[in-house]
Amino acid sequence: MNFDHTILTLILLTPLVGAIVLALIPEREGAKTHHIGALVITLITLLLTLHLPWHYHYAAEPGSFQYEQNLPWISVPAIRYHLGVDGLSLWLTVLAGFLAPMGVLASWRTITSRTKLFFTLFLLQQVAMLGIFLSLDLFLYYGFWELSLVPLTLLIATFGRTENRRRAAIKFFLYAFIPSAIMLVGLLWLYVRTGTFDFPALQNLAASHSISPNTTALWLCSLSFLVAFAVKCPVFPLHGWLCDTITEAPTALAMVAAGKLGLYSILRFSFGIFPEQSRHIAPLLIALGAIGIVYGSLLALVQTDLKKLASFSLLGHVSFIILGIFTFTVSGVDGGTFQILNESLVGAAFFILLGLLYERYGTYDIRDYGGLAARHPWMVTMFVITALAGIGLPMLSGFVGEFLILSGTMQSIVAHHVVWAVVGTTGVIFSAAYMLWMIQRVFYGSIGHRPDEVHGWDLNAREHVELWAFAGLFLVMGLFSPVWMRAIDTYGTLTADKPTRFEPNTFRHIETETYEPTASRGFVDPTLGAAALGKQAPSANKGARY
Amino acid sequence: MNTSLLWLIPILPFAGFLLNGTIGRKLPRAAVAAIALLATLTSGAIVADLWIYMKSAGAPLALAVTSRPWIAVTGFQVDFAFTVDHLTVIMLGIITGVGFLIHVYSVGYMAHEEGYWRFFAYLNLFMFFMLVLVLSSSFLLLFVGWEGVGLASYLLIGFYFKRDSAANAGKKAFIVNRIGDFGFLLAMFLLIAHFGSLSFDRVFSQIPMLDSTGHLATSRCASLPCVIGFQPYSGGFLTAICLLLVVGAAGKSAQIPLYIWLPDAMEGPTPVSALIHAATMVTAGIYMVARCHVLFDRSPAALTVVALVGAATAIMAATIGMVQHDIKRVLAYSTVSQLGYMFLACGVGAYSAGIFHLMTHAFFKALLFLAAGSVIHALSGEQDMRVMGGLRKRIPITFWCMTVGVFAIAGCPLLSGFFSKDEILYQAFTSPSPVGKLVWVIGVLTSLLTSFYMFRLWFKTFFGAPRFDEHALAHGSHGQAALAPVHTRSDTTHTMVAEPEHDSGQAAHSHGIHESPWVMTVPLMVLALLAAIGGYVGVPVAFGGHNEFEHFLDPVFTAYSSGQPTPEPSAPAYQAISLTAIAVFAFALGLLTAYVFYCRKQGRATQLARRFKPLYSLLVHKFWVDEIYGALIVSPLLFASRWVLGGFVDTAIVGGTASAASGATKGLSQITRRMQSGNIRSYAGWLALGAAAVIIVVLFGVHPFHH
Amino acid sequence: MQLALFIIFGLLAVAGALNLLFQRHPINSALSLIVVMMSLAVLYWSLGAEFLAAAQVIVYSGAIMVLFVFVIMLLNAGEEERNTKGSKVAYIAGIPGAAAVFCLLTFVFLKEKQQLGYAMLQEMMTGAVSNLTAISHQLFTSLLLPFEVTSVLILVAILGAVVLARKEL
Amino acid sequence: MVPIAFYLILAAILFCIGIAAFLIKRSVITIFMSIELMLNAVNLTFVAFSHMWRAVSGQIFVFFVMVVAAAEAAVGLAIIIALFRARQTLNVDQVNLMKN
Amino acid sequence: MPSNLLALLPEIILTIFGVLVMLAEAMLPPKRSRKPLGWLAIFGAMFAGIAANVQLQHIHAVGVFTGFYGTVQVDTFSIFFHWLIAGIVIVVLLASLDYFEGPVTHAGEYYALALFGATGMMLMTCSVELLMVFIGLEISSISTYILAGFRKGQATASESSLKYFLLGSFATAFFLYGIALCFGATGSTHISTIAARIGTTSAPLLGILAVAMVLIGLGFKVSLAPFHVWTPDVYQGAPSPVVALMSTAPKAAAFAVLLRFLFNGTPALRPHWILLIEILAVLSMTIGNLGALLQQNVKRLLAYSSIAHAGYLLVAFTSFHEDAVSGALFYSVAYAAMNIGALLVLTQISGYEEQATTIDDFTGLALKRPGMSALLGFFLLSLIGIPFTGGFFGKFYAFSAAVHGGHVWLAIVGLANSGVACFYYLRLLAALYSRPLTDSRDYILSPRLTFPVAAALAFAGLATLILGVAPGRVLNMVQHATPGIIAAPAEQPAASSFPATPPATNR
Repeated sequence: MNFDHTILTLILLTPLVGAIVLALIPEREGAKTHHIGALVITLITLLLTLHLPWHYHYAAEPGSFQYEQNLPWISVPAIRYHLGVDGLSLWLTVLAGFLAPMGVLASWRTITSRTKLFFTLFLLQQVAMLGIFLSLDLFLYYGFWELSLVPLTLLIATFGRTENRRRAAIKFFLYAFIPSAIMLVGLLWLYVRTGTFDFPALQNLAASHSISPNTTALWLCSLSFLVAFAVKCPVFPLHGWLCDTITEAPTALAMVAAGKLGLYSILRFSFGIFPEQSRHIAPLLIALGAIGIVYGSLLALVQTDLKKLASFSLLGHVSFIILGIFTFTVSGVDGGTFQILNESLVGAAFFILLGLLYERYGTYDIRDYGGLAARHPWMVTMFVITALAGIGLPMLSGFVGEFLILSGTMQSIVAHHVVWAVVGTTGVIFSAAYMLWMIQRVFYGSIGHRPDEVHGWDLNAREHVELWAFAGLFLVMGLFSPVWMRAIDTYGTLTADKPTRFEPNTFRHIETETYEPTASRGFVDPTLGAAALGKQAPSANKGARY
Repeated sequence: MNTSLLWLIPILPFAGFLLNGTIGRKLPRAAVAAIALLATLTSGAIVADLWIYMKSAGAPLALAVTSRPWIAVTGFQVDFAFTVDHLTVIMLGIITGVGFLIHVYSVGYMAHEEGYWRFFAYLNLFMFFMLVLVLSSSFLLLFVGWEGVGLASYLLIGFYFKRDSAANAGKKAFIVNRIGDFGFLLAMFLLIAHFGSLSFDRVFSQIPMLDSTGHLATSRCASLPCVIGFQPYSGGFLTAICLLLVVGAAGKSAQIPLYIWLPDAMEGPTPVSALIHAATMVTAGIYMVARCHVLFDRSPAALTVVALVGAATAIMAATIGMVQHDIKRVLAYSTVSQLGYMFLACGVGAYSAGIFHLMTHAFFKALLFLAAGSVIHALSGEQDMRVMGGLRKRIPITFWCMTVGVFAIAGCPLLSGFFSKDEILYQAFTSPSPVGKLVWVIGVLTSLLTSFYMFRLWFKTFFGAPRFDEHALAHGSHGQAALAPVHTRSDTTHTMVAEPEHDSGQAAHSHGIHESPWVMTVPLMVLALLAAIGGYVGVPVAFGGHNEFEHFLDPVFTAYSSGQPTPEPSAPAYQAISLTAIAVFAFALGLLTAYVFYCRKQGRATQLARRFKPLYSLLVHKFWVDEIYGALIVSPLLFASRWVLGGFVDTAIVGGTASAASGATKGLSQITRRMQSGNIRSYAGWLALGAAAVIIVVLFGVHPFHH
Repeated sequence: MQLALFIIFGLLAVAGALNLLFQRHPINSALSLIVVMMSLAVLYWSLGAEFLAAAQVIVYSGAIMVLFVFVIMLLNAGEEERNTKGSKVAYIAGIPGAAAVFCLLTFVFLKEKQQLGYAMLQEMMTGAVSNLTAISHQLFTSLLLPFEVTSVLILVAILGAVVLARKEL
Repeated sequence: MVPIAFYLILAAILFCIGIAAFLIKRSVITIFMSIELMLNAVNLTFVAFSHMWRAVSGQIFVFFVMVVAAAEAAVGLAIIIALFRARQTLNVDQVNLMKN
Repeated sequence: MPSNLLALLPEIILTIFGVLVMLAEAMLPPKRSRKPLGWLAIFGAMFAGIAANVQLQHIHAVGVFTGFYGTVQVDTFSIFFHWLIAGIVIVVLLASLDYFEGPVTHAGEYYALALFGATGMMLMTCSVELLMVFIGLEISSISTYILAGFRKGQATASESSLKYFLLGSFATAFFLYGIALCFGATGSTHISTIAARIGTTSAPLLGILAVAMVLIGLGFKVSLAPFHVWTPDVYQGAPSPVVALMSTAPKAAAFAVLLRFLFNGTPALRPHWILLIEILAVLSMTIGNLGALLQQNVKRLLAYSSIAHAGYLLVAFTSFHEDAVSGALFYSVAYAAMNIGALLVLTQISGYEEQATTIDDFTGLALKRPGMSALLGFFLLSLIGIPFTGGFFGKFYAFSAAVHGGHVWLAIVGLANSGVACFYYLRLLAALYSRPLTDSRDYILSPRLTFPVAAALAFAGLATLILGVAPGRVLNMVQHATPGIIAAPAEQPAASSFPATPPATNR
């Protein structure tokens, strides 16, 4: 049976129907009905998402969308139910599909009351996330974008850990909603100018500079988009919500709270609709990214609360990606996109591990811990693997992304890129410092007072399954990155600038006028990598596209 | 030679790691050891086969094997690819050979440790990464090994994770290494930016084609060096790349200013110190510099820096080594010092001399560490030389092996260290490097100091009256017997000052001082043999040898040269002889002084120390480098993070703007609510005012866009 | 004649209005309001709206104001208390607002004075009967609906008065 | 010959006095009276314009305003009575249970 | 059917049913349940809706038609509002059936007044003669004045009623003044005549002044800042179903009048009123949201929110395209659905005695009444403007109209405001869903969910959902309703200026 034309709708519908069904099943005290139901639904969704890379035509024209579904929804304004997948969203969709069952598993023991509410909202969150990745109609996208706030807010308010939960929920919502509301103005303006919400159409208009002759308005419009996305990421000075949200959110939600949605949106919409504006603002974002890396890592270094540490670490990772994608080099964009996958996985695994600690000892305060390694050899193993993936140890997934990002920064033609590449690279040091220090304080040395009082257990079978899945992915993604890169690169090459050459001794790049596919030029050689990614090596006249 | 066998070389240890790491806990110790040993031995065998093949006539200069791509984006690609040339073969030999011996040694040494499986798993993991490091055919894969050995080192240093000091040392090693990696990474980014690739071959082959402005000559004149007026490019961005690589090498090879982690790394079990922190991993930096000689040759400035850093490290570590009391620490500083030597050699362009010293050093330093481990083992964990002495008779095998090692490192003629060190000094003296003479002087001085502190160690440990309390030790042994597996057990908070002794709980050893079992002594003896004769592969021409070692490496170091073969420095033979005489003199002087201070007139050293108290204190405290780093970098960084970033930026600016905005909104909200006083008359007041305002707006406020 | 009527009764109306403003007892205010209404009736007449003048006297002064006075009596409303906590806003914002409204209205009227023309008594005196005819004609043709719908309004008012004034248990 | 504007201004004066009375008076009944005053002012305006346009529809309007005023008076006074029953006061300053 | 009768068919039906209810009330013995009267009223409203449908058929047949000498005009616009008002009345009455069972004895009058009020509102929407508008406005206003004070047991009821009445009459005086000036400027009170003459009158300032005064009066009715002051107090004191009614239906009717007056009557003066509209919109949004921000009382909170929503709706007025009108119409439907829904759910969970008044009283309610809480959450989200709810599309259309009209900054201010607004909605929402900080309050005697209430809630909820997911039908409807409203501003003959005064025969 050929699913190709309905698969995306199926992917969206499965969790939605699941949420409705779960909402209708009565809740019984102590029963795991909803857990199991949610697990089944999320697993089905995962399987459906796996269909995408399986049948994806990697050799298709770059920039084209596959599995498209394009139905009219509202005639005036012209809003369509337009879904599609390209190299950028392909793996992100799978990622969203993968994280959901993991989230359910992570909530298995922690969520004992009000399970119906929890899982219903959790699945709605899943719908929103998938919808964001799949929508090709700006309006539809915006719908999912805003919708994604609601379940998270409610869940934080309901399941938040401390008395602060209500405030944290509202803070999260406000931080995300206000910029999004401004973005809606940008969206409306775009619609009024162009008469369409269709992303491919808008992209084409943008490419031919025919959205609007009013450059100032275009600028402001692009800013309205960017700011909304940047807050969601979050980009360095806009991260005020992150700590509280992460601290309060249950594990399953902390896993999805930050990062991918905003980053994807920047890649898709900021870059797609405002290519020039994005390039103009790139120096700022590169600087913020580099600063964010250092900032997040340094603050993670001095935290005593594990969740806060995790949230600043998240900030650092997200900043890495911001740095990468705004270089507009193939390496940077590819690496950044790859890093979104990695960052989400690492973050998720990290939150799961922290959740396990909390389950056992009831505290996130590092000072209460110590010397757990002997008691939980498997847990410490997983912690170390996750930490290593996070700090970019080669052969694990984190390295590929970080390396490409930083090398892309060095190749970028943006001003001061060398400085920011250096600053960003220091993140390598600091991230190692905070991760290892954290592990040392929690697991090494003498037994801390909290483990002294409570006797926790090592991983059980469910946790093993869950964590080994992550560990396996870290390794596989670290070793076989081209599997992922095949798809991502089709997006990256379209988005990135022309190859550049480094002007010796001046540390400046000069955009090359023409492109010569010879190895002797000291710049990007497109024959490299192309074959490895299963692509036709671009012919000389086509090469100018990037 | 089936080249696909190359894959097996690193993969076998990796398989060992996976096996031991996952199911090792359930396996009996013998099985664990067998897996680890077998993995190492098999790859060792393949290496041996490879060596024979490479030595044979008609073998290609380099074997290359490529698998699937690892990282690939359009315009940039790194494959899983190995290249074996002569340099690699030597490194492979050292790693698998010494590595295997140390594995064997560890079987005895770690016999009763709780984390036995863990230890061997880590050791195999280390082997894997180290082999990848030397086998790789690109910077990036080299970096994989580079980081990987750092990881293994981290895990092994922190093997006794119950001890804060061990955990700290592991963390410190990793982080300091990361600082080095920071440089390495930046160097790679620059390489990509300039050469579009990280493959050694692609990068190095482009370098000779850089014209004087740093642009690549066009492909049409690929053999441009012949073109008249072609000025080869040097310096410039190549210097930047080289210096960044040096930062990386300094981190891994414990050079100034990043050497601080190595002495602390002695917190790990002794075999780890021998393997990782003496013989193999720490030499990765030297290997890398040698590997990148094409780059360095184009950057005299970078080479000078390398030479100076090496020289400074050599002498500084040597001075510190003179006054240490912990036997392993002396060896650690000695390692740093010797690494400085190798660096120095590379800095003056004598790469093969550096590699030669690397090899001999691997032999004798591994030997020294293992022997020291044997001593410590004998003394049930005692590491302080002040309470040793007179062990010569009690542990004869260890003593004799140690003696070979000490003489070798001190540069006793006819032992391996003599040849390699002599070669370095000779090359330094004759090199065209502007700092050649200077580093030669420093080298000789260092050689003197090396001789002194090694013999100091020798005398203090093995000669004179025993200063230890045998009963106390025996008791201690018993006392520790109860606590022997302590460091891996969870139900106690006991921490130990010294390295917790391993098998001291055994009845067989409860009598106190004892020689080690054969699994430990056999590797010692093998290494002693190697330390003694290892130098003969590189006997210089001046002494009637053929300097086979250098010729073996020649294809590596002359590859990618710009076509004009550098003329062999044809120094007269007498110069070589006299330089050697000076070196020998330095050795003898060191030996004599040590003899005087520590054997003949004991207490003299203490007097001296008292007389030059500030100097002594400076040395004992290792120039206060750790403290200076702590005060200048770590504390300010933490302080700034906590208070400036965390307190000010995050709370006041990031959170503050938000709370200010919300505060302002709430203030406005209060005002709005105040308007709502509940009184009809005031409401009417607002209405009236509003009415007036509306009328004014409508009458006079014509919209600017609509008129 | 016209001007005299305007001045006399205009002043009277303003005086009555001001008296309403300054009297403390509601009954006095009510009486002042009646004065205003009477004066306005005269002005209506002077503008040619005889029917309205009559209606003003009958409906307003006669019916509505009686209702007011009745309620004042019913509730036994005394003098206003001056000491209750008043509203500052009413004085700070309201009075200037009212003054501004007045100034603006006056400004407009004066500005448009020429366009608005003049009122002439004589003309109206002659067409009195036709005026009433016109009113009734319009009321029962083009403005029939409002006339009818007013019944609903009155129904609502009655219903409301009943609902509100009924004593609830 | 009086300018229509004068009538209008007179109406405006009365209207604004009505507003002022609403603002200043404390008795609910008086306040209600001030509304009647305002309506009367509007009526004068209507009549003046009606005169100006020679159109009787303005006068009819006034007629309807009177009716509406009567209806309002009925309801309003009923409300006042209800208030008085509930609160025993006619002072608006004391009718401020609900605020902010 | 005679066209006069047809033109007023819904109003006539409502009046008849109102009278029937009124008479029946008097005949029923005091202790008897008044529910049948309520049902009677509901059927009346239904018939009115059907009558509007009949009108629509007639329009399809013969086009727009007028009745009673052109005082009322039946077009798709008025039919749309007839439906809306009828729908609102039906839903509110459904919810009131049980509410007024207990404390109030003469509930029949409530139903009658609701029907009469609806009559007035419908008249407002279909009248093209300002006199008719005025009378319709008065009918609806007087009904709501009375309804606001219907819960006489409470001390706040009469205060609410009085405030509404006094201030409402005050504003009516302004509205009337506006009509007078309009009459003065054009010599007519008929919208089409006004439209034809006002742009070319020789006394333009009068017309401008008239617009200002009319805006003041109507601004009060739709509670635009700064004429909003009555809103919180009145809503707080009035019974919840009445609040549901008067926060939606009269407002919709007043907006309809405003649309007719501004877009159909005085488009020529658009340069003069457009700035005012912008200012009023911004002020309403801002003041409404600021007032609600720290509000603890839930009904007051919704009152302030209704001020803000009036501001959002007004944003659509800044454009002079058809989408402005359709945006405004859509918004009024969406707002009606979600606001009535929210208020009805609040009534349900706070009890008919309305004991739970502050946000804290609702803390953790989701535990006890998950369904109701979810529903309230849905309405709140719609009020915030989360996609896939009616509120989102409402805002979307309103703001897209503004952007279309070139008022991007207004859209920005508006959406920033909606960002601020979500704070207070969320406070309520988060309170519902967060675990109670202290012991839960048990004194809230939530009434049982009866069928009529359930039906009303389902109706509101479905409407909100459908408006958010498949707004196509309604959108189609409002787009059909617009063409009659927008008059081309430059239609009048520019050459001959219409004189302010007709030529005096003997001046």
